[in-house]
Amino acid sequence: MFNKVLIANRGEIAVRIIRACRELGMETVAVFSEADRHALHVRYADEAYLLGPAISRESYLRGDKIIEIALKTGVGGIHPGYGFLAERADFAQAVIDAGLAFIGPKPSAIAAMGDKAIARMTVAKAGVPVVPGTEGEGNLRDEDLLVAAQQIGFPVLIKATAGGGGKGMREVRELKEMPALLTAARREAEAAFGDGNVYLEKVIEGARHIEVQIMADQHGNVIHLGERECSIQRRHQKLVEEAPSPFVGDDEDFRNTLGSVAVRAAQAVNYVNAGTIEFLVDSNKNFYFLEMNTRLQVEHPVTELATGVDIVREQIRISRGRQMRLTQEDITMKGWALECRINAEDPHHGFLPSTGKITHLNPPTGPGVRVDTGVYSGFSITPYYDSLISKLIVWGENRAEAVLRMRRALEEYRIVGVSTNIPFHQKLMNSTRFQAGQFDTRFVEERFSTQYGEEDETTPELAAILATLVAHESLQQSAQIVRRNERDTSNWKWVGRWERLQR
Amino acid sequence: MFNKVLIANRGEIAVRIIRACRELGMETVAVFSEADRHALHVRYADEAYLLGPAISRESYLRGDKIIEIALKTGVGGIHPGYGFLAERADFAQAVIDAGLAFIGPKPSAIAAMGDKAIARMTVAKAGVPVVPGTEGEGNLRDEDLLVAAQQIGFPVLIKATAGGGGKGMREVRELKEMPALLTAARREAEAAFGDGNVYLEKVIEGARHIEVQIMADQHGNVIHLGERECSIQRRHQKLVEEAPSPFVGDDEDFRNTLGSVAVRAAQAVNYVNAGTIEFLVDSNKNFYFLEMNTRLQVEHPVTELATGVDIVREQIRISRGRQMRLTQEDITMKGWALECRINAEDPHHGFLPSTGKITHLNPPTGPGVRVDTGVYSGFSITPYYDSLISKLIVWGENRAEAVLRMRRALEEYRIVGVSTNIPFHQKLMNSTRFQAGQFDTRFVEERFSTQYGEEDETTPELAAILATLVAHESLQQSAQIVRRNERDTSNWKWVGRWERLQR
Amino acid sequence: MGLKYITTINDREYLVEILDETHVTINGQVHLVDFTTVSDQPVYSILLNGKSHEAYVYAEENLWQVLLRGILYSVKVEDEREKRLRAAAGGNVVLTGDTPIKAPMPGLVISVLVEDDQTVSKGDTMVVLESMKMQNELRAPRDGVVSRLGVKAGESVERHQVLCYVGATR
Amino acid sequence: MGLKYITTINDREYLVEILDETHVTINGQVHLVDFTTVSDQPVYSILLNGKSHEAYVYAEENLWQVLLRGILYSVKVEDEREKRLRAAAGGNVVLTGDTPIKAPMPGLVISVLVEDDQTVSKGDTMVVLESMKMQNELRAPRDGVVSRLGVKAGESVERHQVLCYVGATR
Repeated sequence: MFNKVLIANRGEIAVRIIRACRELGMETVAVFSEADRHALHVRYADEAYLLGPAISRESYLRGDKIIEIALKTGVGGIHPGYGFLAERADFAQAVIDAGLAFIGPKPSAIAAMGDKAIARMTVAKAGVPVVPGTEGEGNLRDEDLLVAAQQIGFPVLIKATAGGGGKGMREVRELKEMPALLTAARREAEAAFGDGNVYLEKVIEGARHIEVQIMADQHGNVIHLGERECSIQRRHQKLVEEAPSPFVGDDEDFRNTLGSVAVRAAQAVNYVNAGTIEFLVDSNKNFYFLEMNTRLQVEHPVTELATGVDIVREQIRISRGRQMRLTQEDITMKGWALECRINAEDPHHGFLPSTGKITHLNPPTGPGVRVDTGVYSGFSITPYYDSLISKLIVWGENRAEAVLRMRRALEEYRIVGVSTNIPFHQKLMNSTRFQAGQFDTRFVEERFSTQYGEEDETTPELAAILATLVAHESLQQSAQIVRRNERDTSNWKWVGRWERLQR
Repeated sequence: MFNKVLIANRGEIAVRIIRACRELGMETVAVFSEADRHALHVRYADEAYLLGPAISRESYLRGDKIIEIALKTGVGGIHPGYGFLAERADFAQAVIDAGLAFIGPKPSAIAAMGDKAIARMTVAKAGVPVVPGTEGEGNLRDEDLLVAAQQIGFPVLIKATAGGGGKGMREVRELKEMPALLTAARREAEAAFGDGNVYLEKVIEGARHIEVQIMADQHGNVIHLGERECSIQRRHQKLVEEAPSPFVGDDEDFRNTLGSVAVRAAQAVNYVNAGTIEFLVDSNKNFYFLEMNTRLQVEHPVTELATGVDIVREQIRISRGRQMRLTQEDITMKGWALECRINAEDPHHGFLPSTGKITHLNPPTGPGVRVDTGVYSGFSITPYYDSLISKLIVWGENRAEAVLRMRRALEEYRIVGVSTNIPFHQKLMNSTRFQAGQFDTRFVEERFSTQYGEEDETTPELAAILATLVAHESLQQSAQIVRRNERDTSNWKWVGRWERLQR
Repeated sequence: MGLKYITTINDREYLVEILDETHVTINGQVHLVDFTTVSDQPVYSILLNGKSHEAYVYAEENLWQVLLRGILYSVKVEDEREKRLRAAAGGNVVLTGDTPIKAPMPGLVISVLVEDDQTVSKGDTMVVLESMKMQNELRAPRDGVVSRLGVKAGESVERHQVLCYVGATR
Repeated sequence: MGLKYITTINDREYLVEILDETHVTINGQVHLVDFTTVSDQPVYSILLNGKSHEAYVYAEENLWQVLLRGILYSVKVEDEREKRLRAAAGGNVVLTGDTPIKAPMPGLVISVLVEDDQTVSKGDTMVVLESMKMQNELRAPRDGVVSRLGVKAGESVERHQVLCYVGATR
């Protein structure tokens, strides 16, 4: 059983994993790019080695180098975190071939779930409902798609096979508009990806994104840790997550159904370690398999706070061959956990990325507040990696208390030097629809305005006073500088005169 | 029922209470001294008012001014925190007379427990064991004390009636040395307090300080939240607290005995709100009432983390007249909580206070870590108030995990600009006796060395390299400054020459 | 006598007068103010008639940006004399000449789809930037001709850096 | 050729040579080093042969103080030339003259129990300081006469401020 782990990642998740190892009494090895010498994971690890230049493909994606460092430093396992190499079956295989433990699922499970068509087929075979559509049925012609659309039922979504990021995507509400939309979608997909192939997917109206955390050990035990809701998204990026789901609420039967279906999906690929089954759920509690993330999720802390299970520690135990200490009966959700992803982006300027040096940072602390972060005061945010700089997670006895606690924590959070989306979260926590749990995956984009107009009267007055006081102070200071310069100048003149007198 | 609270305190506890109010959706009013304009409690409260100069008696002890502000701002209750006015029955009475809620016990309970002799008598009458001794029996002559000592049994402690801080204190191990020690103790007490009266107290050998948190509402319900152990002390100052107590351990019977005795003590004075009964416990599990703290304790968070009860929130609910939602059956301790008090004092120079501006601060974060603090990067620590600047509290599934987590959190904690006792805590967490739970109230002073010698060989080498690199860098920089000055000088000369040429 | 400022938020004007260290008036109403900076940062703590508020205030593009409880206000502050001068000069300045295309975010130039002297139509994609795995397409704000193109693919750019200009057809 | 230093901790000497940006030797053994300051603070991160350590390093009373994993090391760093000069000058400096009584902590003077020209015995309490509710009695370090008493009750003092001197009986 190994006692030393290499963390093949950076940022908050690398710090998170280092902490788990340290709390298990295990040694840690960090790897870093040239842009990350000052990163927290380098500072907190027992050992740290340079991988290469800032660009990911020359550093954090260099699986070969990482395995080389792992062998040189004598670690027993590699934790990939999320992103980068986490869902690369070939990397997982290479780690195993090097005689090391890959702290994650088997390469075969990663591969099976990584190919969307195979994933859909596999889980469907295990009796798990999938979103109706033609994905994985090969490249169909327009005629076939028109027939298929009628079978699926409108509205349907046309999606690019090679796609992502909304490119080549069209929503079709009735048959007659479909031919034109197909042409447009294919043209856009061709332009964006050099591949004009498209597939159809049923539009789940008012869909909520609900996912189930599962854990499986090497001894055949598979359990689920309940659900998380992640419907608060912007451009398919999750922004806020919670456990339990306000939509599932007190419906324990539905919770158990989702949970056991998720366990079945995991079992279908002989899954080991932590994983997540994502579902789309419609307003009638019909649910459809979306995908499986064969790794630790960004939002795992909400499940940790709601269930009391330390998922990362469990991951390491499992990969050391231990039997899970927990059975399904031990898992209960208590209270409510919320997570806000704090991104270095400017909510007042189209959520564009923001980089620079953090000149001041004061994180919220106190009861029920957890901050997972990889940054600190004095650290520079570079444009090379993703914009997630911190996760603010709170726990409350119930959802209302969790929301109140999140509000006070957001208010306390001070980050100066880069823009963050904290103002977005503050506004969201104040929204009555969010507070009531009434939202779907389109809520942020369609119903949540980032225009700020509905504030009370006194706030603009206060802003006016503040701006005037700061402007006034700045004027006074520049006046002082001018005065000082005047004196300096006259001094200089005086010296000049004095020098002339000397000659 | 009121919705606005004035917090008559400063520092971490004021921030703690403001947070609780905010999480209940209540408004807060802070008060502050001239030294505290930049304090976190002023920044976090909804309103803040100046009390007066830095010295406590002209600011935080000005009960009259505080009540005046409370009335002016329309608050419904005043929370006194700990220290300052928290245990002043006259202040509590004045608050009530002003028509406001005092968020704490009734003045009569504060008064009863504030007078040690009355407190001992009251609880003894209720069947609670007290430390055998003559306190409260009036000023006895030497002859009477010699008789009493034999009844109590040696060793006994001679203590000054007017005393405190160890002045006029003598330990007597046998009768024959007692007369001389009595004379010495009286002389020292006379010199220190102008009062030569002394009393006797049985020495509890190998005593551990174990206290029980109790909560009582206005409807006659009294419960306890289990025990805390606070045996890690230095000069009667608690430094580390934990819940549960490693000494009580799995002995549920003993836990329940302590708990029900504590409840009885509270009932003896018709106690309402949160309070703590302190016991000395000897190695045979004999326990003796020490005193009751009729207020919130510094170390309340360990009980919060072990029981899941938010004590401050409960305090406010109780003072609003609500019935407690918890019964004794609802209270169970889960896992283990540890607290380290982070003081601005220098463990390498006799634990003397340290003041100054915090130039950099990076608190530990992540799973299972809570920081309660009133300071931040850029804040100045002044000499006017006590040295507690932060409480680092961790939770673990068991004591060993909590200790490991505390170690990693202490390692992460960076405070630059003032000295802190973090190094003391780091050393303590590494001590095998502490890890094994083998300590009593004299452990730190008698058995715990702050001399650092037993480290491995490589650490001094590393220190040597670090110091040399920093010294080298600093030499290089001063050399550069010299070079730059040289150039500046020659520039200046050159300009001079140029000016001459112009003439 | 205090200093008078005309402060504008969303076309609404406030007359703010700074009476002394602890008093200001806004539209004639007097307020008690205790104002200080926090940690030597552009973070300000204000006690306004006892109410405690905190804001991040910084200058950007001739305006003061006030981030207050999650809301960003762009505020123009002018002293009376300035305001009179501006009024005398009359109206807004009409934009003329070439339009600079500025990077809206720091990042890497992924591709440059135009070259100098090329004619573009409003909405044409000119440059693609990437930062933090997010791509951003910069489009022509008007019809015109590209000039002074200063970047190529693979380069890094700062926020607000001018990448090229689009001017009137020559 | 690198720069050589003689570095002393608790009377133990280490010969440290700085070879280049990434290599040092200590007592002849070569180490790979990656050394940097954190947040522009006297906090240093070092990767020594890959092992990551962090320390707070600052100068105090002609020594370098290194706070490393909770342990404080007082370190003397001399370059070879300095060391030779010191050796040539020979031995330690013998303390002569009046002994300054310095405040061991910042705080308020609670009481001053001596006056100028008063004779004190070693161990006599001279001044009582208070800081953070903790009182500290400053005692005479030797027999002698008090001179240049510079504080009175109620005043604030800084750490290391000289409060008075104790000198040979005149």
